[in-house]
Amino acid sequence: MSEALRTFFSPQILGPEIFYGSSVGLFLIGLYMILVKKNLVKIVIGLSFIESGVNLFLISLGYVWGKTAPILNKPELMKEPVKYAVDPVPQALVLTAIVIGVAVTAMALSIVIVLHDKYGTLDISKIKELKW
Amino acid sequence: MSTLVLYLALAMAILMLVGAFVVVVTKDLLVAVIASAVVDLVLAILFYILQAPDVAITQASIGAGLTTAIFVVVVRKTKRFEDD
Amino acid sequence: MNWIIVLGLIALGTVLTILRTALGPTAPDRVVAVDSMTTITTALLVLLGLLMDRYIYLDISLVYAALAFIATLAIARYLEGGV
Amino acid sequence: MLTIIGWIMIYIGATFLFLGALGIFRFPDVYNRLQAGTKCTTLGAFSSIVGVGLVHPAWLPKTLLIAFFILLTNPISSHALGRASYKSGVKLWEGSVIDKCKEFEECQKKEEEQE
Repeated sequence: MSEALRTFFSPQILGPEIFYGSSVGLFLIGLYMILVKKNLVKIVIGLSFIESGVNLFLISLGYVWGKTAPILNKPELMKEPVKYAVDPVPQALVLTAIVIGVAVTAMALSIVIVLHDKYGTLDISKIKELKW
Repeated sequence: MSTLVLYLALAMAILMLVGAFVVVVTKDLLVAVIASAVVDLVLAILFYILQAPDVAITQASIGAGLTTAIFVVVVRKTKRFEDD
Repeated sequence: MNWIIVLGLIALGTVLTILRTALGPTAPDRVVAVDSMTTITTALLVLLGLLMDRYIYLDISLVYAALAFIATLAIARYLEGGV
Repeated sequence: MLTIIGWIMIYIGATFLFLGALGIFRFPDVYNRLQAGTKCTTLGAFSSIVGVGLVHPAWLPKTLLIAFFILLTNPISSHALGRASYKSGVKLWEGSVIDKCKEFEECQKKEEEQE
């Protein structure tokens, strides 16, 4: 029993699955909020949860066990950067994706404010007209 | 040493899912905004543990500061409670 | 052994503040819990920088300590009546 | 020697952070929780961050800067929160004995009536 527990909690097994599992869980919670909830603000919060889940998944794909950040201010890092640093490409990708995500969220929230001024409600099942 | 950091990451991932569950359950939109700020905060710690400090800086300043302020302005301009 | 005790105490504190965030009766309770969780997180990031032995990681907690109270101020202004 | 002092400060800071979180979980009222959550966590964060600077003496200026920012921003947010929760009508716990803000408002109202 303790042998199985030690195998389960060893770093080779425990390493990436934490981050994969939590990112998939965050993605599924955001998808549930978009599909089921009727309030518009909660739908926008679910959209930002989906963005966060995808960002966490991309970062955890670039992580290598036991290596450090790709900022070259140490002598052994300057000499052999491939041996000691993680993959820097997903980090640059996600850095752009976070900023674009904030812009998308602000755009969606401005549309929510306009809809509330027009209809007087935030319930999405009461907004039925096609033209406004 | 690094195994300890992974146990910390496991605890933080569970706490992040608890915060997301609070967002799903509650009926008060202000409480939902506060709990989504908690989710962004814990996500910055996870980026830090994954050795991505620049992404963690961006997530901390934008996710915990700017996004929450925008949502609070929207809740101010519309309604606070979610009606059935 | 040092690291197990210190990180264990701080992680337990984070768990308690998130429980108060989930359980708290009114909205100001939850905001107080989130505000003190921000401070605990700043200390945790500095300690993790010492554990990983990178000087450059202290910048994250600098940004955290300088910027993370904007959300608390916005929510406090909302509860007071204006934005 | 400096390393030992730094580790002692880190232990004090971690203990105070845990006690502040315990106070937030156990106290009965918003205002009591505000006391615990501001004072204990400010002391704990200050002590542990300066302790890290004493363990690595080359890191000391940046850690002092972080501690200065925490000392600057933490009382501001707690003051705004206390004022907002009093103005939004959160009741005091029934065991609390004094309410200075109510006395001040009544005194101000009496002075206006006299004029």
